[in-house]
Amino acid sequence: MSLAPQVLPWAAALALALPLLAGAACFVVGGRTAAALALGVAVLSSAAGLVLAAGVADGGVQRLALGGWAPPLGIAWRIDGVAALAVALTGFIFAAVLVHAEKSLDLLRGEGLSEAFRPLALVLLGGLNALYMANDVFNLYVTLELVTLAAVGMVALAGDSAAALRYLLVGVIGALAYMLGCGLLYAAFGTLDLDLLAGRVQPGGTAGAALALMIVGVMAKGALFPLHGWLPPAHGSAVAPASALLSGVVAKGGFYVLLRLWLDVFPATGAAPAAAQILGTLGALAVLWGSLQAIRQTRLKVLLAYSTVAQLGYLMVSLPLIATAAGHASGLAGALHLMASHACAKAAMFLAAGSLIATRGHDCLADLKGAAHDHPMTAFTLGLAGMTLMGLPPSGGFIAKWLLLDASLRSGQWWWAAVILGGSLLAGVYVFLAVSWSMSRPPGEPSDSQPPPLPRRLEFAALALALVAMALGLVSAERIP
Amino acid sequence: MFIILGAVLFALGLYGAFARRNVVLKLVAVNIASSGVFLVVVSAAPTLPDGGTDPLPQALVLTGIVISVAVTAFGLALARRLATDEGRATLDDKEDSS
Amino acid sequence: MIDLLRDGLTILLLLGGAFFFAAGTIGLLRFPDVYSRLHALTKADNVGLGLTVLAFLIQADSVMQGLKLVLVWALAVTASATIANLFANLAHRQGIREWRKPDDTP
Amino acid sequence: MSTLAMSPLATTAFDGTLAVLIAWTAWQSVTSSEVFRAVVLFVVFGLLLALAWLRLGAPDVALAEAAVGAGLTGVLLLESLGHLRRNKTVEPPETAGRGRLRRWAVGLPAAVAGGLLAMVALRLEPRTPGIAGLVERHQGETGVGNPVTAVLLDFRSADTLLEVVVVLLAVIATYSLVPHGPGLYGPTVRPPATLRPPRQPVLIWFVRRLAPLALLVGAYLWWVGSSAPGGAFQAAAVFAAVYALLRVSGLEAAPPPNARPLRLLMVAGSVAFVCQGLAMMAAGRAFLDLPEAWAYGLIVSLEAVLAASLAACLIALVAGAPRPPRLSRPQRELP
Repeated sequence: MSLAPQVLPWAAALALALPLLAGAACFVVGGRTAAALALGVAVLSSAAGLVLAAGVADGGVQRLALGGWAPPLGIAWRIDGVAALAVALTGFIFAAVLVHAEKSLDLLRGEGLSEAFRPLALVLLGGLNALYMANDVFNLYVTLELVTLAAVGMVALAGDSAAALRYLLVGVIGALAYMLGCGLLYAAFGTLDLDLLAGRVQPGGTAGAALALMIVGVMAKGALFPLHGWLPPAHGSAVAPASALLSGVVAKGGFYVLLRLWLDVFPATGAAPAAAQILGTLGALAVLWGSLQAIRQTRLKVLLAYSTVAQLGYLMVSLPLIATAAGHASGLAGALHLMASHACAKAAMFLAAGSLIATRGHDCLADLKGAAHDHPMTAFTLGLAGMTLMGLPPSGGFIAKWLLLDASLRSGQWWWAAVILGGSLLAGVYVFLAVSWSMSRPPGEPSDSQPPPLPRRLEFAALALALVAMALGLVSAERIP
Repeated sequence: MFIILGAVLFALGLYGAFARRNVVLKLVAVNIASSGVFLVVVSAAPTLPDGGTDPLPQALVLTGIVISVAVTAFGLALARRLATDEGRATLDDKEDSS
Repeated sequence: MIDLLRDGLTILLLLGGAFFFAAGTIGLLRFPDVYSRLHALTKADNVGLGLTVLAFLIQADSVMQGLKLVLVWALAVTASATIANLFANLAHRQGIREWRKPDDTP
Repeated sequence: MSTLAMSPLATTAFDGTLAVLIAWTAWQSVTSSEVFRAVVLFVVFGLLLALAWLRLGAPDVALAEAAVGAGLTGVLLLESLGHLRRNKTVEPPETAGRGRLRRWAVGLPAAVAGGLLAMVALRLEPRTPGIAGLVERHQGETGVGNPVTAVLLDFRSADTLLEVVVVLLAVIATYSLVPHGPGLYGPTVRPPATLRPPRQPVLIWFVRRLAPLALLVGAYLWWVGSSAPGGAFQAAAVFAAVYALLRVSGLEAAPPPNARPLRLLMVAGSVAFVCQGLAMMAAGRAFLDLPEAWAYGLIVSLEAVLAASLAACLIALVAGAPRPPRLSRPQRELP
């Protein structure tokens, strides 16, 4: 199959433009029209991602000069396989979450909440798509700010202003560090374009300091250990569909930018091996600490939020593997696979939690008894997505961890393999905790209490995500250009 | 000279952002830190041969100023909401040690 | 010759302006109550500003530039008068009495 | 010009004094134990900083700093302080419970970070020149005389597009803070509180005369932005400042949050920007790629829409979040 040459630029531009325009429209009009529009745009955005992927498979990595000005004067987008699939997957997750949110938010608190959720979600989608395609460090800064502000707005929807404020402050300070790095890079090397920087950066204090600042900045934004403190309260207190987007997709944004810097600019500084070990160690601590905290939690959503901290740790553990020649290919594939499968699985679990909250009004683990009996499909979703978190075959998480293990053994760094295996064991414990409560029967059964009704579409939205997380176990990310 | 000033402002702002308890003051401190960053971004770039200032960092800083006012405005709206709901304008020590 | 004269005048006017600004600031710091401080601040500073603007006015290259300077002056003077009024009003409503020499009060 | 020129020594002395003053106001603002004082000092800090931008040869940034950084941020901060005061918020003194240990624990890393930054930035060796030469060479193709505007609205318009969306997003997020009763668009959501200050005849006289003049200045900033320092953002900040003045003098009510025309105006900037980009694609060019013959007209008209739309957004931000419907208490968060 071969695409007409104009199709790819249109798909890329629409992936940004449609969500932004629809977000603006949903700020002006509400009601059913807006709901349909939001859902339609999420689906279209996903389709645009597939078109981009087809284009990349066809003609290799594409660079689009925005405004017709090529870098270094202008800004370019770079659309590679990863960016294209990220656009496609993000659109799909947003679609599922929007289906869920339209019902669950209104069950929770009446009509107003879903109307406020829509514009925020759509602008967030546009920002994320721009983030995936951006190839300019400062353009990345602006998209990161857009994404952060939308994400903070979503946290605030639940009424927990303190958690939102903490997120906002950490995000702003991270952004400052990142922007400082951009300024230093431009002053020294005369460009902000990632491709050009890759060719121009030379080892030295300036490049090292600039990248250190930028990495600390994105670590704060992406809740990478030890700058993760804001995440559990924010994701734990947000309304469930918002948590699904934040934990599933937004949390990966920081690491995505880190990975771009890592792959393009970092090798030229000569500091990669040392930095890799430091970041990997932090990642290992995140895996341990996040998992242990998750096990201690008494509320389902907070448990899931801590699990996100741990799963983001695996991504950092992949860095020392990617930094070696032997482990590069499978380490990178493993990290990408983990991002994709965790995005779907965690979104599914938060939506499932949202379904339970919508009927029961709370998510205390101890009081979830009988949930599996009342809502078997939701409990099944939790279990299915949990398999990905644990890395059990044949889930997407299994392939990801397999690739990471492979990379650590190939590069002769067995200790990272130990971290990955240990983390999976701990993940097994907290997923078991989450699922087992719902499986256990409430005492004094069987009673004549009618299970509270749960709209079908809530259950299906979550299940669809969990199934995709599972299906990702059937494909391999190694062939993505 | 202005590079040093920028670094001083960055340090002061960072200090304030963590040491202050009142959210409004935290936001003031963050704004001071961003001013410092902006100063460094513009004055670290080499001067042009004709003695002028590179327009690109200026454009970046303009973008940064507008984004920072937007973020500050939303942060203040959150602070007002916090005050209305909970009657406080501070983040607890334990909570903000992120 | 004309240039020299003009520059000399500018320097004189600037020095005069600086004097009035300094006087206003000393008044702000040393006067005993809100009202007299406001008086020092607005009156002396407005004269200082007027002299400074005049100093620049005779250096102006074009009529437009001169007009802008006059506009700056007019805005600053009205704004400071308005603000002085606001402050004094507020102080008055809060019941702050004007300062009197200690021996004046019975 | 005249024979009076600043000697290098005088400039250094001036810059040094300015830098010390700026650092001092910042220090005072960060350490003052009184909230109001800290905020006022921050505004003074911003105005001094605008002078520093002029000294750095960045008049566009100076204007933005004065109008947006100091002016608008100051208005927002003071508005919020007023709100907190009216709500009788508990304000513990800023120094209470702060041990010396903690101050050092925060201060020392901050100082080290600043020191390292200064070291790196001062020793920075430019390896490759920036793009100023390229900007100069291609500026003619944009029809815009101000290089900063050319960068913002043509060469790097993708950044500016997203930046306009960020401002809109701040309004969307702020409006979504209203505790949701019968819908964000329901007629019962009340506008933000209107200030009812005691009537001040002198202030009102002044504001009535200043407002038209300030509107003129805003329009001038928009118009001049294409060839000299200025532009849509600075103009919008001036418009918003006019609104803030009308608000404190009790002449203007808060904008109704449900008014559809107002919301349309707020989104107009982002929508026009995106649509312009797409229209260029429809004409067979790249996204946001302006044709040379049209560039000037397109940029100036887009800036006009942006100025109006951003002004509406900033005004909404100054007024703050809408209030919940009467009688419905803010509902507590569910787990």
